[in-house]
Amino acid sequence: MSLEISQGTPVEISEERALTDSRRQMVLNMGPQHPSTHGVLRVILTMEGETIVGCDPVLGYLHRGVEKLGETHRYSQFVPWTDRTDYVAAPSNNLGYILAVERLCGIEAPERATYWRMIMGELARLASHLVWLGTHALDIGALSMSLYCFRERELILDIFETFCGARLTTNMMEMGGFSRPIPDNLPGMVRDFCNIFPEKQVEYESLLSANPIWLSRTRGVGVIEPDAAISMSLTGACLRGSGINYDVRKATPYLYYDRMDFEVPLGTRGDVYDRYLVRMEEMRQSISIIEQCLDQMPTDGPLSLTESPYVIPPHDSVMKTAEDMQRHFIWVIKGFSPPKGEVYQAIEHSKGELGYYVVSDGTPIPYRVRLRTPDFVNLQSLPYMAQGAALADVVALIGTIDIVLGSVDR
Amino acid sequence: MAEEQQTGGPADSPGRRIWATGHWGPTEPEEHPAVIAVRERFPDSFVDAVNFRDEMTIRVDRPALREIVLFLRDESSLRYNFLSDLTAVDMLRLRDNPRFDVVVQLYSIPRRQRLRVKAAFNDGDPVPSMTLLYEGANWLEREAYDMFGIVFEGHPDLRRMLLPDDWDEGHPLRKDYPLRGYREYVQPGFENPAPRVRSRFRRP
Amino acid sequence: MGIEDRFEKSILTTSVDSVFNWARRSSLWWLQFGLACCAIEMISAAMPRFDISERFGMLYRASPRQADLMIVSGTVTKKMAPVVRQLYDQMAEPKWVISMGSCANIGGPFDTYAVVQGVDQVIPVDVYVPGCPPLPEALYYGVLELQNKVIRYDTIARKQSVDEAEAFREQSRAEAQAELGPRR
Amino acid sequence: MDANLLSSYIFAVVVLNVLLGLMAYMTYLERKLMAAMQDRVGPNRTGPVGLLQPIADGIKLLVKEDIIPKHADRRIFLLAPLLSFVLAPVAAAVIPFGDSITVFGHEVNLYVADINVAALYFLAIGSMGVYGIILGGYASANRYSLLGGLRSAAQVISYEIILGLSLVGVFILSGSLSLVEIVNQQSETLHLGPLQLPNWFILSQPLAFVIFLIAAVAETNRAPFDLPEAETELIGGFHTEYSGFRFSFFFLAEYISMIVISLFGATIFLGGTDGPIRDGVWWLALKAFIFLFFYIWLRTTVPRFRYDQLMGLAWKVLLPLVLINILLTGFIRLWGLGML
Repeated sequence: MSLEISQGTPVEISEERALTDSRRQMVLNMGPQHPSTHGVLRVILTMEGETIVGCDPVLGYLHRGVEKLGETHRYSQFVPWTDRTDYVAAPSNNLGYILAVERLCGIEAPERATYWRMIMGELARLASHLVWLGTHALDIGALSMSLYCFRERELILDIFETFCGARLTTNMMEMGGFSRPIPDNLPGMVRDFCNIFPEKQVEYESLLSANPIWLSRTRGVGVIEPDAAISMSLTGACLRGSGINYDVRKATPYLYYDRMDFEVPLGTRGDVYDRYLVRMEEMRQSISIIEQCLDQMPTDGPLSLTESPYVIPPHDSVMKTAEDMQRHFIWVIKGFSPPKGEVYQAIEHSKGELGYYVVSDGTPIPYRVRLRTPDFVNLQSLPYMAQGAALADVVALIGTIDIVLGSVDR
Repeated sequence: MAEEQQTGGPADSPGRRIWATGHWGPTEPEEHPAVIAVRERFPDSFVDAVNFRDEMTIRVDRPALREIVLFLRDESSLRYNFLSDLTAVDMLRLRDNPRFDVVVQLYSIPRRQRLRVKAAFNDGDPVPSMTLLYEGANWLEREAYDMFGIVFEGHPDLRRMLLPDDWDEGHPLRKDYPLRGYREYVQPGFENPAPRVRSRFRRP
Repeated sequence: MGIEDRFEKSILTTSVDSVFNWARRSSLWWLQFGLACCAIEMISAAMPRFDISERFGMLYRASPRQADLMIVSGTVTKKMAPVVRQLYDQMAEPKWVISMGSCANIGGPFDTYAVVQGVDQVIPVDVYVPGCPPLPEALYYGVLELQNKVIRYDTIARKQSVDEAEAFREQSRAEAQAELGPRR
Repeated sequence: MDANLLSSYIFAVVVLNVLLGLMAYMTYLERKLMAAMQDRVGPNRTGPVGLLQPIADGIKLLVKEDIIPKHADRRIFLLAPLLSFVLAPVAAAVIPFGDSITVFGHEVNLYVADINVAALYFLAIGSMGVYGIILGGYASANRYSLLGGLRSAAQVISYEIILGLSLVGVFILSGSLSLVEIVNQQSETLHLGPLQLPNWFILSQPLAFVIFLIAAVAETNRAPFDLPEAETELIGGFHTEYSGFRFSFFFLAEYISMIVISLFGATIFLGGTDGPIRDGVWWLALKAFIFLFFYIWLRTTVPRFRYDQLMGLAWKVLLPLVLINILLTGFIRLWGLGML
């Protein structure tokens, strides 16, 4: 450890030894501004030469008090903030919160809306994985990869933009479904994307999967044992890379994931390369899920519940009748009051299990909104993995955990 | 808050109740194996079990929390081996005493079931740390300490997590903590015209 | 220690400025520094569809010493504010700041205990780009506006202007601190 | 003054200036080529198709504030970029740009110096350049810089050996260390049945050429061997603390050494100014451009090595290979001369 800590533990270590230790070791502060900490993560590394002997992540540089905001705003008002926690997969965050509140209220969106929610969730997963792949490869030095990934990500953002007008922070879901209509060209856009993307993914893999430098940088680096992965509460690809089969979509299905036919890819070694393979395979499964959704989906039908006190009154009737306008006014001004209780809704986010724990006290404002974000918990494995690794591995490890600091710090 | 808890609200969608997914085990507390096992094993520490939207919550006494979670983790018929979440709720506005609830969300990977364990305690009471059972509780407890000021007994490294180390304005997720903090951040440009870097030239 | 400390404003400095300003405008290297959501849009703006960075000659540099432009992209929290200030101080003159997004402009939707309500409380800002987050096109517009500002850059006036703004900020902070008392 | 010496001086000035101009447009070329490979446009706003971009960059860097960190070792900090920058083009002195031409009645040799240990001179000057990097990294009083400098020292020592040994095969075959002599030998034509091949050493020493290529990339700190300045690990490596024109000196030195080592490789392995039609300096330029294109291509395509892997590659893979190559070449040479 550093000089101070060596002096602080004088029990076995003689003064001479402590001095040489502190001379041999170097404390390197990585971040909060560093090209490969994916935002404002700060990691304090203790190094012997280029080998890491101590690693202490320091969080909170993007702590914005989202949970406190949730306790002071009405249920439907909180949705925009969920976008801004994990901003690379905003629809997934919307989905988790909306599902939690719908569960609390005891309502369910119509079938067509549910299918569209799944499509948007999977597209968000793809967008998030593309950001992960690009930045992860960039950290390891594959410069062009990030540009290719962001090129395809723009297609997904186009779909979001067509649907709700925003690219990144979509705020697309509402209690009880969607309040916006689905544009006519949207299914075609999604289908086009599903046709284009697999070819592009082959391109990525041809650049990385068999590249000897990529293999040597990722094979055997950052190994997580299965027991340790469970004990550290890892979820997502970090857990599945170690061979534990836990995917919320399969284990405790939500939406219509029980109707879908898809595989949960599992790793065997638990190293960076396995997690890379798991995520690449997940992208293929996502495309398959989107195609199944498009095939199974009813082409016509309501997108939102109409006769529920928990749902915003439909837009077109608000324009026509006075009663609906009053209802709309009251709903917007007063909000709605779910029954007293507490729910924990977990969904499979692109990074792992995203849990929303919402406590209601019967007022229009949630009593407590808790975000169990996957990357906050997954980031705990960084000191575990970094022990004994090289400095260059640390950037690969941060990349493989796939963190978004807004989601880590909230 | 369990005193006034309702079991189920008005279900608007006809047909199946969507929350009835079976991910939390049997809906009746008397039939739930975890509830039965905990009640048998820890008759003194077991408070009650509540079901809301088919989610099973076991409420236990604070001192026995770690033993109960250890039992839930290691008992071969239960095997809640995965800590989904650990957090706290400040119940200041809902009841007088005790003030906080610590909420532990458990999940069983082999049995694919969730369970929630809650324990109530007052400000200043040490809560047994889960870090010895699940390494993943480490940061979650640090966060709870940071946000609520809860002291976890047996935690190896209880420091501030998200707020700065020298933060001296208390614990923000407590209910008596205002949203914008006790002290307004200094906004020099609010009353006076804001200091901007002025360009000496105007755009044509 | 640039030339701004050595000369008074004169005909020589202004005519030399016009050449220099063209060069400065054409090669605004920006600090690779992302804070929150806007950072993703900032990266998108540098990526193939928009290619803001290379087209305008804006290389991104990881080291603040070599950067001319800092795009504050996202929420500045109270924990991060000293770091932002430090990064700004580490940049070499002349330097510019674009405040990207509502959070950096005024705090955005995060009016909470942890967030600084606007990065201009910490560092001087040249161009504000509104939006939550702004589209890459909006960032374009901001960069073009900044280029218009840079082409009119006056080395000596700029130095005085920054100093004035800094002095004003320090003064008003001291006043407010005296009024509100020390931190609790 | 000796007319010959004077013409050498004048030619040296010409070479230096051409190199500097080439360097500036090398950055432009790199940015445009990378943009093309990455589906982008590249610089196109400054001047016609962005052609003035390098000039704007240069002027801007020149008028930037020059920061010297408080805790830096001031003298060494100021010296280091100069060292790098001065030494990089000096190595170009021995590169033959063609035969002699007649200007105003004077015969001018198209090389600055023809010394009989030209290749050794080149290697010596090339490895001197790393002093600038090490000293800069050390003097910055920044841990990232220090790590970058240390990495650079280890890397250059390892790959200097590989680079030198990969040339030994060529020296055995040519029997000379003078680059002019080596080029002259390569301008002969080989007759292999119906085929007429140039006698370039890439044909007789393919393994050495590949190893030279790898070592040259490592020698100039380019991707995938850009560990001293690995941007995603060490922020800027040795030049983290440098700003303004001191930073641009490092920048220039890197690009100049890229160009010079490309010229050197083209001279040694690809026949220098020798070409199918009308020998001349344009062939050398074309061959050097192929090298440079390879550099840029590599940078856009492959990930970066890790430090220990880099050293492992040098000592465990390349060194045995290059030694085998030398042994084989020696045997064949001796056998050809009838000494075995």
